[in-house]
Amino acid sequence: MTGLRASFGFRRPEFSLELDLDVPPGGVVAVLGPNGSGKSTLLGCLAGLLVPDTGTISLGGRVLTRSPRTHVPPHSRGVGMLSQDALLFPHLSIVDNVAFAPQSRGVPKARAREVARRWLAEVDAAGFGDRKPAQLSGGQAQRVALARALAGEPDLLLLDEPLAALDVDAAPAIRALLRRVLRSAAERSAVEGPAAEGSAAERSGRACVLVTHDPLDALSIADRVVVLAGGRIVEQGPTRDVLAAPRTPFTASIAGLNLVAGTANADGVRVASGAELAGIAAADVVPGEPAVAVFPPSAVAVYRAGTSGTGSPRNLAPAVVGSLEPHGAVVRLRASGAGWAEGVTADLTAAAVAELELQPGSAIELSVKAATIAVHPSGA
Amino acid sequence: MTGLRASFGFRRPEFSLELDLDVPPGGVVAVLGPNGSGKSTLLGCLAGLLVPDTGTISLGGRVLTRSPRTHVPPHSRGVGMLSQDALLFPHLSIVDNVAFAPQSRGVPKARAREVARRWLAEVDAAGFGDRKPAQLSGGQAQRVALARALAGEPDLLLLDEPLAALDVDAAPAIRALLRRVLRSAAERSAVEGPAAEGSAAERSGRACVLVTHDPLDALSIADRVVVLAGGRIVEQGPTRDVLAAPRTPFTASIAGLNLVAGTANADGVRVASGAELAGIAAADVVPGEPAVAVFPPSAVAVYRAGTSGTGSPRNLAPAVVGSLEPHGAVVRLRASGAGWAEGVTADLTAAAVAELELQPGSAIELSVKAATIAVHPSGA
Amino acid sequence: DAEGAADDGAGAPRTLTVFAAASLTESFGALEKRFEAEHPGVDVTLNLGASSKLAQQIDEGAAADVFASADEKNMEKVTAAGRADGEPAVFATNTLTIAVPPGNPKGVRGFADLAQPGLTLVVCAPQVPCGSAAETVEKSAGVALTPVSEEQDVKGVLAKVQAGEADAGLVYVTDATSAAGKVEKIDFPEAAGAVNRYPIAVLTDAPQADLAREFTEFVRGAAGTEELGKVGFGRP
Amino acid sequence: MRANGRAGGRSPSSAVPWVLWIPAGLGLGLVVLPVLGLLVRSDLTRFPELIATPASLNALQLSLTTAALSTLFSVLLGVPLAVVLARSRVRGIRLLRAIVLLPLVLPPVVGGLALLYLLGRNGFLGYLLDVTAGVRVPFTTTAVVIAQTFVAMPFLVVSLEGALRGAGTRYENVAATLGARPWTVFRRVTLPLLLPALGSGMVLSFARALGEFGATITFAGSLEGVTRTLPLEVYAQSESDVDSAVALALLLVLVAVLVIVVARPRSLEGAR
Amino acid sequence: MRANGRAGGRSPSSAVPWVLWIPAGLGLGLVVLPVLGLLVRSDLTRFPELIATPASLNALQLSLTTAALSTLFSVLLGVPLAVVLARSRVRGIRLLRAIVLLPLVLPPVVGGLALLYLLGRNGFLGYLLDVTAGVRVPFTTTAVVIAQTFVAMPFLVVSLEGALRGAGTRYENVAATLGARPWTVFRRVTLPLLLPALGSGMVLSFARALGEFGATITFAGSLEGVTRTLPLEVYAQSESDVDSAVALALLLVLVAVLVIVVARPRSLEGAR
Ligand SMILES: Nc1ncnc2c1ncn2[C@@H]1O[C@H](COP(=O)(O)OP(=O)(O)OP(=O)(O)O)[C@@H](O)[C@H]1O
Ligand SMILES: Nc1ncnc2c1ncn2[C@@H]1O[C@H](COP(=O)(O)OP(=O)(O)OP(=O)(O)O)[C@@H](O)[C@H]1O
Ligand SMILES: [Mg+2]
Ligand SMILES: [Mg+2]
Repeated sequence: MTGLRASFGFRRPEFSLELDLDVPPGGVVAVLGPNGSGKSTLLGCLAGLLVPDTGTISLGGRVLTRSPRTHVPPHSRGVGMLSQDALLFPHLSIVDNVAFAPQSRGVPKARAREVARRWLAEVDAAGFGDRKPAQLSGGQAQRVALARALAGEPDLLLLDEPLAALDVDAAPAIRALLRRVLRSAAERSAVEGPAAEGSAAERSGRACVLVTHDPLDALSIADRVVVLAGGRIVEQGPTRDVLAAPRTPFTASIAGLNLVAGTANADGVRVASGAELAGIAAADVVPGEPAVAVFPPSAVAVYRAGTSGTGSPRNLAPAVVGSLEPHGAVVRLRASGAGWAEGVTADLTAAAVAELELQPGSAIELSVKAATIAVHPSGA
Repeated sequence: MTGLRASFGFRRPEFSLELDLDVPPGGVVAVLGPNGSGKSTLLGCLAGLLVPDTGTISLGGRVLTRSPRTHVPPHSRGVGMLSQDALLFPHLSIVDNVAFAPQSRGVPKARAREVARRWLAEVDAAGFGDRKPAQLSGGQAQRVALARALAGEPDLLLLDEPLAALDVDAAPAIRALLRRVLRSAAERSAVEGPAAEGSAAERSGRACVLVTHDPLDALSIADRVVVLAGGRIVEQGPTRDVLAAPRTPFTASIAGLNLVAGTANADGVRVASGAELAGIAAADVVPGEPAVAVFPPSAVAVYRAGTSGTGSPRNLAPAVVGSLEPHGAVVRLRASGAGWAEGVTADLTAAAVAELELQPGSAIELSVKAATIAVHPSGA
Repeated sequence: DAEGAADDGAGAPRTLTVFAAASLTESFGALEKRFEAEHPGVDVTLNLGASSKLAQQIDEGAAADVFASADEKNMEKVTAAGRADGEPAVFATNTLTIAVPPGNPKGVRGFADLAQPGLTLVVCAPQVPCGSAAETVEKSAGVALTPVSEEQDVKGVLAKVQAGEADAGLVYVTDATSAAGKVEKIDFPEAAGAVNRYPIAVLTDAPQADLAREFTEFVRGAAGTEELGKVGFGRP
Repeated sequence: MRANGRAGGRSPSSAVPWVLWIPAGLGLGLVVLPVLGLLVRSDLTRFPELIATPASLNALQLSLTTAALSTLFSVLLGVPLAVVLARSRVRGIRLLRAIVLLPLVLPPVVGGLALLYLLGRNGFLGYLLDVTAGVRVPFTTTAVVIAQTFVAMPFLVVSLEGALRGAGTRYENVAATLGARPWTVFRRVTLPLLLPALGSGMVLSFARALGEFGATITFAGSLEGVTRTLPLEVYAQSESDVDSAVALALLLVLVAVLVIVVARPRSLEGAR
Repeated sequence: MRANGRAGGRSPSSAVPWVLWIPAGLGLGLVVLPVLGLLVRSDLTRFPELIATPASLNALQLSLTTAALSTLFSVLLGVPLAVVLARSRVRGIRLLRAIVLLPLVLPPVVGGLALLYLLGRNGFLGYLLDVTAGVRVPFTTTAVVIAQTFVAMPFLVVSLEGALRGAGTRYENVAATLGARPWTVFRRVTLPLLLPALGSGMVLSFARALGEFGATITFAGSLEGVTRTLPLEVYAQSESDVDSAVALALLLVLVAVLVIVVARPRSLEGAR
């Protein structure tokens, strides 16, 4: 088995998608990207609902699409998809919705219903089996749709924001379920120990492409991350690496980190305006080449303008408070200013905000210790 | 103006909703609650799409519903709603979708389109004006639907998970927009200073009920929080108070805090199994009455079983690693065990997890300093 | 009332409305043209349909001038309702004939042959004139017919013979004449026992009573004889 | 759909703009008043006697049987045809769509003639049937069913096709990604979602078949108990006795409405 | 809906199960073969001469005008009626729904009779009109339009009602929460979303009106240039010459299909 290999182009009047994507059997790739970056379009092409204009898609060595001639229809691809809308069949009961996939594979009705009830129990929707989809709440419908997609036990599972409408209690449970179902047996045993039990399908090593806006999903379910922007892959790699050392502002804001792009110099990064930001350069940084400086909001100290003194932090910049937003236990301040200070975020305690009497518009100074700044070569 | 006063009951065969809810003019109430707790049903009743079986709903002193006779139809309630599905009119262009509400109020077409384009720009969807809804991505459609609901400039705005499908860059921007639009002029000027500019409608002090699963939305947009469970209000109050001192496990898990329920005693809380958890009791805790102990995951230290020693932390309990999940920069460990340790979460660094060689199933000991534990009287 | 109101002498167009049985379509069409040629400024409008329907329409107050019926029964309905001005006059007769497909595949020679087994026969329903005539002949000739279809009108019978679907059909001479070349006509003596008579009458409410009388005379006169004779009608 | 009828417990009566009641009332009047007029004019006391003749009852029974059969055939042939026309992307499908409209517009008598030319003894299909199987179609009850199907099926096809286009293909796409073959998709998704439209379409084609006159008499003839359906009987009666014709017609209407109202399953009402 | 036609650039040809092609082909054959047979049997070279008579052209023009008018009236009265029937929760609406089916089943001749009984000089509405306004309806072009509307409107109503029930009310609810009054909702949401079904319904009622014979000849008579529409002309022609009747019928069919295919706006195709 070679898993999924996709390399294709798909064009719309104002949008084009062009990418190379490999997912090994048992691998889970998270696709991140801003709204409209082409994530759903990608899934549509993989599922066979859209026909790429160029390129090839193959799964387990079998060619699914080779433009312009070969196009295996969706139902014989072995690809299952959970789309962004739940789209439960309105005329079937919940249990029959979920039993639809096994029945389509030829499982007899009674047996398929059994399977369906098991999946419903997995997503904590066992109680709704006999209702019609119109009688469910948004989150309940979402869970049922996920159960339906999983019950298909496809070789390649495509999930488009499976956790978007779920409540905070349900989300971790579903996340755990996905992890259990998706991770290959080999990998799972290392994490969960020999106690882990799973059906044959769970051990089959199916590949999965997971679209999400939540870095937590990516971190906890996926092995690899692909970041799309404008229909192109702008970043990819093992999940932790990408989120720890993001090279695009989008990935950085997903990971909650600050990211300042510029040109590498001996000491760190020089941004377009000429300002410099000192940091610790990674081994592969070449002075003169594009590079990014990455640092967490918690590493950014804030002073009222003119009160920063001269201490150990080497990076200092004047700025203005742009916005203040509660962020968990802390308050996240977004600065606007010149040079590298533009758009930098800092996490402060509420007490600090009160003490410094910070308000949007307040003049401040940002200070970041160079030791907390990592400099990476930048992709673009 | 008296804002929204609602006190009604709505029954379905297997579900009933029964609540009292007041929202002052300019007030924003966040409604939290598990899937299926009745949040959308509540909005439906307020919007006039569902007819309560008992009770009264009034807005600005005007009776909207007094069961069983009075029922002001949705279109003359002055209530606008963004439902969980975007439901953009498929036959209208994006700009006409947004212009629909002003046009319904009698604004001439050209002017309504202008208004629409302004709102589209606000939600960063200005570029799509001439497309049809079928040509948008999920998140784009969601933003347009929000713009459409806002363009109606209703006296009472009902938003059902307005940010669910948005990407990480868009969400803070939209959150800021909502804050700007929703907060009353008085309150806003205190936060954003005199520089804040806003249209007449923005200053009008409209009331808003916001359904969300994200505590960040609640914290950053709402003044008050209402927590629904099974169709009843189980908790309510000013947002920060509720999230800082949650009294139900659901609210606690929203806020990311640990919550242990039991009976108050002199020193803290005694749980059902007899185990005790020492903490700092709030003034209104009565020994012998139900109480909850609340503490953040970061306050929980983890040791391999038998290695905890005897230091200052007074609360110690044996447990087993249930799950390990990356959670932002840290790893969140969920313990299973007896007494108060059951279900408690602890945030650890990845380094600590590696060093302690923690895996699901590893035997551990949890330790929590009593000083970090707050004890509140519990609602139920 | 706009219908035929003469405002300035002979030049003004006048409309004469004639309700005529459908079987008169061809002959009355020709008569219409000739009458119009002789009466400049007169427009004859034909309303063609089943006699029963026309009688009904007259009964419901249709503003017609002349009614030419294909049978006396329907004319009686009109006279009984007091809608006819004076006694109706019979202006044409019609008799039954046998129509067979070209070449007469079943070799039909007379009425009795219609009862032969294996012959597909089509007749009119007893409710319509050609059907009641057929019934009369059947009784008087003592032959029991077993048609596969009792059609609503002669055209139905003719269509099936023409299509070769029926081996024989009982139709009127006039119909067989107008379909000459597509069907063959086999006259039989028993037909004389059931002659169908076409009466014509001016109606009481006729907007153009004078013109109507002129038209009836025209139909009963030489022109009528000529045109009606062309398609096979007999004279009373 | 989940959001389709969010209405759970009680939902408010959907607001029909009151201005619409005016044209709606006029439309209803156009339909009801003539029928009322008919009732007023007819001598209701004579009804039983007029109706309970063997000829009428025969005709009624024949009409119901043949109309039911031709509705069945319309469904069996028309549903697939509608699906193909609405969903297939084969070249020339637009032309086919126009062709299906033909029998809608063809005067029924000419339609009957066309059938006669095709299936009659001298027609090319009829000749084949006669020679190979000894089957002759005209003047049989089969001919009635064929004639009725010919005129009624297009009503079903056109109304279904409209519904199919309006519904879009998203549920069908979902079913395909769940591994359902086209046939399964058709049977378990397309068809059930089409039920309300199928209900309307069946009513239309049943009604059209039941009222069919011209094509039937031209192609099948009119023989009591074999091919003389109720409309043919009504027509024949109207030659001699208008009152009994009207009585018969009202009987037809009554029976038809009963059949439609009673037999129409709830599932076809769209009240999901 | 957003997800309605996710297909953007190219989407694969929707999979029609191949088994469906068999009944679909049969259905198409049932429709096409008879018409082909008709074409084969008729002498095409004589067509122009047969058709280009003043009588035929008059009839054609009259047919197109009256059918267009009655389609218009069917829409004006039938759309509101369908909306009221599908959306209103007034008691007794089920009965009204059954009543609308009446003209569908009434043999057209009896329908014509009913109209005559109502609007004729002796009918209660006809008498009123005659006495108060001096208007006599029967035997006028107006009568043709009324007869055609009477038989054609129910087709529109039934097919629209099915579509309305299938579509549900969620977009209408959204519009209401945006402050749109019922009339605005109807005009800007209900109606546009109904367009594909309205397209089918209009085709059906136009076709039915164009082919209408029985009710017209009974109620309006058959006066050349005034009430003799093409089907009536076909009937009249068939008295003397079946061939020219067939030619005329084919003309009718051709014109109708052209009108329907050409005039049917894209917006009614459901290709949103
Ligand atoms: N049917 C369509 N026709 C034309 N353009 C479309 C269509 N569907 C989507 N688009 C456009 O294509 C681009 C990619 O859309 P896609 O749905 O793949 O985005 P996405 O990454 O899934 O976004 P989201 O996070 O909002 O769901 C967007 O710019 C969108 O506007
Ligand atoms: N139309 C309906 N008929 C019957 N029950 C319904 C209907 N709609 C919702 N329910 C049930 O009513 C309860 C409340 O549903 P509601 O949609 O208000 O939940 P919610 O709080 O909005 O949930 P979510 O967060 O999943 O959107 C649920 O248990 C749901 O299953
Ligand atoms: Mg998407
Ligand atoms: Mg909800």
